[in-house]
Amino acid sequence: MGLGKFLIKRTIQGVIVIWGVVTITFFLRFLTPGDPVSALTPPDAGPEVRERMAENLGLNDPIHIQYADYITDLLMLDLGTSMRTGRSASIMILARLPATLELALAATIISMIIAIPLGVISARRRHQKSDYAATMFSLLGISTPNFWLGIMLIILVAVVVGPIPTGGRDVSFWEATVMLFLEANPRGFGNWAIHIFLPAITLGTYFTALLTRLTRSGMLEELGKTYVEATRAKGLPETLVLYKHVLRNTLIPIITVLGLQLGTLIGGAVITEEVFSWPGIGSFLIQQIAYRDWVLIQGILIVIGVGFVVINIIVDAMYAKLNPKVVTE
Amino acid sequence: MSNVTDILRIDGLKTRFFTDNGQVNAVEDLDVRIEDGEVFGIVGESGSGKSVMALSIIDLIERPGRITDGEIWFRAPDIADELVETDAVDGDYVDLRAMSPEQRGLLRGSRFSMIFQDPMSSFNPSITVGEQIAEAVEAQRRARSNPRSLDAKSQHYGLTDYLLGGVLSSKRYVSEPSLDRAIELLELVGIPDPAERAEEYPHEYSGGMLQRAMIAQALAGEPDVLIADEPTTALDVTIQAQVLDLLAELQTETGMTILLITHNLGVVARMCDRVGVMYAGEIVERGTLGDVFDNPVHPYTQGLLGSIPDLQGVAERLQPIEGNVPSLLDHEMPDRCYFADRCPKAMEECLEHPPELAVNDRGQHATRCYLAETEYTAAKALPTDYFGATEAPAEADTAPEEPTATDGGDHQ
Amino acid sequence: MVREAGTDETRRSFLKFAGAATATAVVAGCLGEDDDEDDTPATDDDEDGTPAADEDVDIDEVTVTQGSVTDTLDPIDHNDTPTWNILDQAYEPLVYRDRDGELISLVATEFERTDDLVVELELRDDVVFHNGEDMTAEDAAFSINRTNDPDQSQQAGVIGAIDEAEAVDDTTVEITLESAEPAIFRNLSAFGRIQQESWVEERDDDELATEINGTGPYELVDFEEGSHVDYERFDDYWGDEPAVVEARFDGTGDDGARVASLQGGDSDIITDVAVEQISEIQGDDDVRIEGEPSIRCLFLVMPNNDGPFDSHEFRQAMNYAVDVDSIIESLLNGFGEPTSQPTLEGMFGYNPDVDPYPHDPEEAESLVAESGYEDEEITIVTPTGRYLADTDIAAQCASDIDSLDNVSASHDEWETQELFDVTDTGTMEDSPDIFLIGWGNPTFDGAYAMNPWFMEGPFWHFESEEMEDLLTQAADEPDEDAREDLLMQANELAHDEAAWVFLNQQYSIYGASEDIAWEARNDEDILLKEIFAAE
Amino acid sequence: MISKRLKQSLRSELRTSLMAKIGLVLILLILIVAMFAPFLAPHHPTETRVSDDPEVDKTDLPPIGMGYETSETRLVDGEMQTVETTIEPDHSFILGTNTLGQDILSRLMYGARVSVLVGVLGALLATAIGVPYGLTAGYFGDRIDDSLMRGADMMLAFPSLVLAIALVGVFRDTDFHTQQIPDPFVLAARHDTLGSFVPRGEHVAAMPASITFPVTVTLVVALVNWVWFARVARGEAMAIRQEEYVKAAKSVGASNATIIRQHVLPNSLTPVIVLATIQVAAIILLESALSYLGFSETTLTWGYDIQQGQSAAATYWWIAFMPGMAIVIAVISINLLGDWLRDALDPSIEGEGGV
Repeated sequence: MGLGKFLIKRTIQGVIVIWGVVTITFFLRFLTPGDPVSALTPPDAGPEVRERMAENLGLNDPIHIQYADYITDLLMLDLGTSMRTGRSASIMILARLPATLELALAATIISMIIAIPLGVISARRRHQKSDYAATMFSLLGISTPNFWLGIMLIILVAVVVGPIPTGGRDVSFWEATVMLFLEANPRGFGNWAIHIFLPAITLGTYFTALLTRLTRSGMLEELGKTYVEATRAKGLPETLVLYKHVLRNTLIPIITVLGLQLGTLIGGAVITEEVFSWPGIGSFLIQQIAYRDWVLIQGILIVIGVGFVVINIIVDAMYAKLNPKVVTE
Repeated sequence: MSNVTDILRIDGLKTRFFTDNGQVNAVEDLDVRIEDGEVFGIVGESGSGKSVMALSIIDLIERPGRITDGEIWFRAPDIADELVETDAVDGDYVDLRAMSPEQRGLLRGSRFSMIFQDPMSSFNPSITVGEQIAEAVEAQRRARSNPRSLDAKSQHYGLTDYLLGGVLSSKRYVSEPSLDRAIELLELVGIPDPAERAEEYPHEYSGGMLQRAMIAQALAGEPDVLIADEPTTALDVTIQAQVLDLLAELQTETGMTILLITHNLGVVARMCDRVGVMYAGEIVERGTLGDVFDNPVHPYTQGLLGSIPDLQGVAERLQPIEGNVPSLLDHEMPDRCYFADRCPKAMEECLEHPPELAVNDRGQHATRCYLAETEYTAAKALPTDYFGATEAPAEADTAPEEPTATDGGDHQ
Repeated sequence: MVREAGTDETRRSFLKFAGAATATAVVAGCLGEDDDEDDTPATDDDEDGTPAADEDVDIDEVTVTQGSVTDTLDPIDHNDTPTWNILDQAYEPLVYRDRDGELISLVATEFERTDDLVVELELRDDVVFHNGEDMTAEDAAFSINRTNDPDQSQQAGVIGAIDEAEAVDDTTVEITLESAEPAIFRNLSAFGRIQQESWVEERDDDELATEINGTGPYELVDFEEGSHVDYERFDDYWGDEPAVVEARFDGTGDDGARVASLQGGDSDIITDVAVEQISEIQGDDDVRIEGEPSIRCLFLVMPNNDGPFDSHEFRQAMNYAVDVDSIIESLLNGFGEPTSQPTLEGMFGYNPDVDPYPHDPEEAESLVAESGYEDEEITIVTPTGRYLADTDIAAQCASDIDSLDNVSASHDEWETQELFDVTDTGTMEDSPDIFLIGWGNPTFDGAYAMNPWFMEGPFWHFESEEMEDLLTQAADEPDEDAREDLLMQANELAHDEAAWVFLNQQYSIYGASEDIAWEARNDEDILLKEIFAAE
Repeated sequence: MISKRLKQSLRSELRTSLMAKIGLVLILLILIVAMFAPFLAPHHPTETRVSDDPEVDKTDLPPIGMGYETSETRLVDGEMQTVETTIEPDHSFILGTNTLGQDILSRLMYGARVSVLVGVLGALLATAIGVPYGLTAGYFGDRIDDSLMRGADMMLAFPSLVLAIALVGVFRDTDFHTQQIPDPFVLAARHDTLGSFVPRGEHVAAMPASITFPVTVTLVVALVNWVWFARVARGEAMAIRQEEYVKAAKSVGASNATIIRQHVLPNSLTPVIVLATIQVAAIILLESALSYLGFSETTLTWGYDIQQGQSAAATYWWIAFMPGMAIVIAVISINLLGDWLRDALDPSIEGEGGV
């Protein structure tokens, strides 16, 4: 089976899961006690207004028609109309997406920069002080609620560094880039970095700890394999032995675990955004839950669910690329 | 000490593993000399320290293991010139143990290389075979392109270079000439269509082919000493002979020294000039093939050989020897002949650890057994339950492994 | 040095507030009077208070950080203070209030009642929209009608009993009313923001929610949803050119983060400073507290449709049980005043003869016993993060009531929106049995404090014929004095009937940079045009 | 079900691992505290101490040993006054008090009850849903497996916190959102007129008569996490159905249900137990996140207390710090316990990744 064929198979599976995600969210609306008409109309609206609204929303149609309409709309990337603001849900959600992506990416990058070397060192110096320290760190990291960590970091930074902004995003990465290249103004980037730093650390901690753990145990397992000795025996520099051979092979299974754990990252983003007033899709979700705007809630769930599935397909593709057995067997 | 044709002299080598359960004396006070250009066989049960000895020579002992004592003198006049005036030099010989880890690292591949038992697990599964062999070539090419400096660290290739190599092809470790050389080597070891096979991954190879590739990889640095650790154990019987023939052929061509580690006496008989028999971390008997095989002195050697009907056979099982594989835990190694508890000829003398004793005047044949000097008499024999009575409790407590009466061709 | 920032200032503003009814305005800052050149807040000789303003200096950029940032820029699509604070800069009402709550002209130069059910407003002729086109009376009429349309507006219920607005000529708007609606101009000082008819009609909901075309002194530069709204000065503004050139409104939900953002120099004004953070700000030389008694009071609503709150004695007992002074002293660090009636001191209809209920648990217990509702379990529902220390206050009220021997009480925290959703349905049954709410009264008129709660309508939570009579009479009473007397009677009745548990008057507490001269208003508005550089 | 060998390896693992010992001791401690909170808590957990009399007012007291100097701004007669004060801890409030003057230690002890209850019940419920599901899929394999596990994959597409928030959003308007669970100790103490049966009777009698149990949250955490159990159970069932004894049972005509009950289920329990342990930690974290966000509607949980302390965190750090530490300690000790069980029950992964 070639890589292409593998990906096609995986994509078909992905589409099925996405269909499931969409269907689950569609029926979620029927579980909610409040009806959308009451949410959309003023309290003193008469029955004819309500009837008109229900008609407009297609709520009088039989459920399979509603479902078909819903799917058709989704295929045209239309997530519906916000119950509270009457605006296009797609546009509102899309506006929040970059902030979340920025945060998640920053957290992932920070995690990888810290966790992989830490895991490598920890495995190399097994049962030494640095190993115990790294192990303690990762145990703490996976056991700390990140919203609390965020609050504590805010206090800590205020005490150590003095008052620095700890909320909001101020500028987007895109704006900062534009400022840098068009106006030769690095201030935007400085601002961006200051604002994203604490949220990214907060969000990244669990991931860092998990990745350190996985890297450590994966490295230990991998280091015990004969090919490592063989690679050393042929005189390859230790750096290459560790990184080109051992770490690479360690990361192959880790990648799939991380793909699944991305959910944790997105879930973590929701609460991190809430702590740091980060204007992303997560704080938006919490806000919409408060407003009970089910169209937006459904839209956000679909975007997150689909994003998760797509990312996992990409992860699988990476896995297939790194692990020759998948494709050839 | 005067034999100038020795390429390797090992004196009093001790390699220990410091585990949670205690100290394991994997190699215990081992002395051996290996002559330039010979094929030296090491035989013994698994767990006798054969592989650890090999890894000690090539300096691949990993934590929690450590070489705690001993000297490994390696004949290398060019290195000796460079290290002159230090303790590490004795004439044309250098003491590997006295060299820095970096310096020792440089000897891997170029002076020593190694063939492992299971080719499938000795290749990295996610990198093509060609690339892995080319790495070996490249390592030696880079080492040589530097004027033979022992200070060369990591061959000037660090993590940054590796990371850049992901982007810039000029920064890649393996160069085109090395890849070409890898294909030549594959051809040399008799792999058909070497250029195509070089692009394949280990799991696409058969076992025999992969072992050939392993040999090709080991030859990449044109080593002085090739350590072959059970090179045929994992292979089909029919393939074993081919691989052994290939090794013998290559040895004749290049004149390299081969240290052949095996539990298979047939292989030893077929390949080796001289033999050492290992038991519990030490060589209990050594000599020429004829000395040891025709005139074994040590009861352990005798036991091993007892089951061989035909020395020309390739796949022979060792005769089961009664008793447990010895514990190598330090606190369970009493100061006596380690074999005494399993020895059918155990005597009172055996309660004292025997030194190496010459069997005859030619000086080649020696054994760590009092029987070299004394005749066995039933009068001095220890009672049969002597060890069972005194050491049973200790044995019951440890020995988590299955008690095995045999060693042996456990991979067949 | 112990900083006594704003002590005199605060006292003065407080007194000023208290004296508003008798119109002893100390402040010069009357906004937007036709001939008024002086938009400054009070010149202040107290070096620790609001810094003196230097009006000739431009301020490059001002950032205002509130608890949240809006998700719509359509003025009719919300009714929420942080959103108003953002839109105030760009969308103007026809009339406005000065710092004492007196009505002043803005876009409308004159406004009067021409008939019982008709009012007329005369508009300026030099007002330009941000897109460069002239404003007409048609636009103003359209905007009022749009706000009054329940199909699209969330403010249809609060703008008042308007039938229709009509442009009489280019500069005159005539509004026909459905009832007398004495507070109509007050309502127009908050609602009916002027938009351009043609501009609105060309746009769909998404565009209306993300674009601005108003007549205000600031035009929209950028709206990053969930993050911030950026403004710059509108060059063709009809009024005086304000000092602030560019401004940003952003939102940070966490109280501590807002303070950090002020201290870190990210923000120049922050809203809703938590009581615990006040000393932090006061201790920092670069920033200061701007505190102002607000037009909002907190109370516990007890719908009297059902037991135990249908009992007059039980309701009174609740008032005796809650120790408002302790709440103010301990939870609010003194930032609050006890209240005795729905209307705040200084507002029209306030009855000075009514005193707050004293804290008297024994009296409370005996009243509970008298009511016949002994050993009731009640749960006080509170919104979260909506008002200063709201959950703490609710928890303490519950604790006070729980300490009575014959009632047990706890509190329950609901999402603010969740609570609002069930309390504005017009049916008491939908509401929790007892809940905390804060009611702001930008009209400064006792009718607005009581009518929504005591007469049938979305917020109706207290049924009393006597009360309804009083309020109906007041609504139809053209004579000011007579009307004031009726409202005072209504206030006294509300107190005696213990319609609510009367808690505290809320303070608006802001943090501000010492670089700007800006003084908090009591109506919770923040106007960029009132910000100047500190001298 | 617990074989002698299992006990032995649990014991030996416990003997050699300091971390396992620490974990076990902490877990026992937390369980004891949660169970006997009315006896152990020094104060009533929700009793407030708010007063305009500074003598009576006990709000914002620091933990013992943490007295400090600060300035406090108050409004007195309309004037802001900033005074330097020294804040002294009070010895009857070991971990200090919050903004309402409630004793933090007592609140933590009562908070442990909710965390333990939700954690354990949630994990049990998730096991009850996930294990049969996974066993069915794994045992029957093929089509059934495919369709069942594809369904499970769909659940996995939602991050647990996101799904939990959405589900709480759905279910919170129902009547069973929270449930009052009477506290038997307190009730006993209150009816114990002689004061002889319940130790510290008066103290216990004054404690809350019931605790609020977040039903919705418990259901939701189980609904969010059952998939992991399904995956593990499926893997085990797939392996076990290949075993000889299963084939033998089949050949003598045992029904599928019997085989699953008698062979597959008991033999797949080990990894399920390890997973369940670790899931308790995950659920405690999830519960704390939900109550931090205000979705749990109980006001006596660690997550809620963090949220309450957040706005004052810069000044009164301990209010938010203490409950967070409680969560960290609880979760760490459960993770240590999980590591211990895994190392002991599944020697194939001994020493890898564990502490």
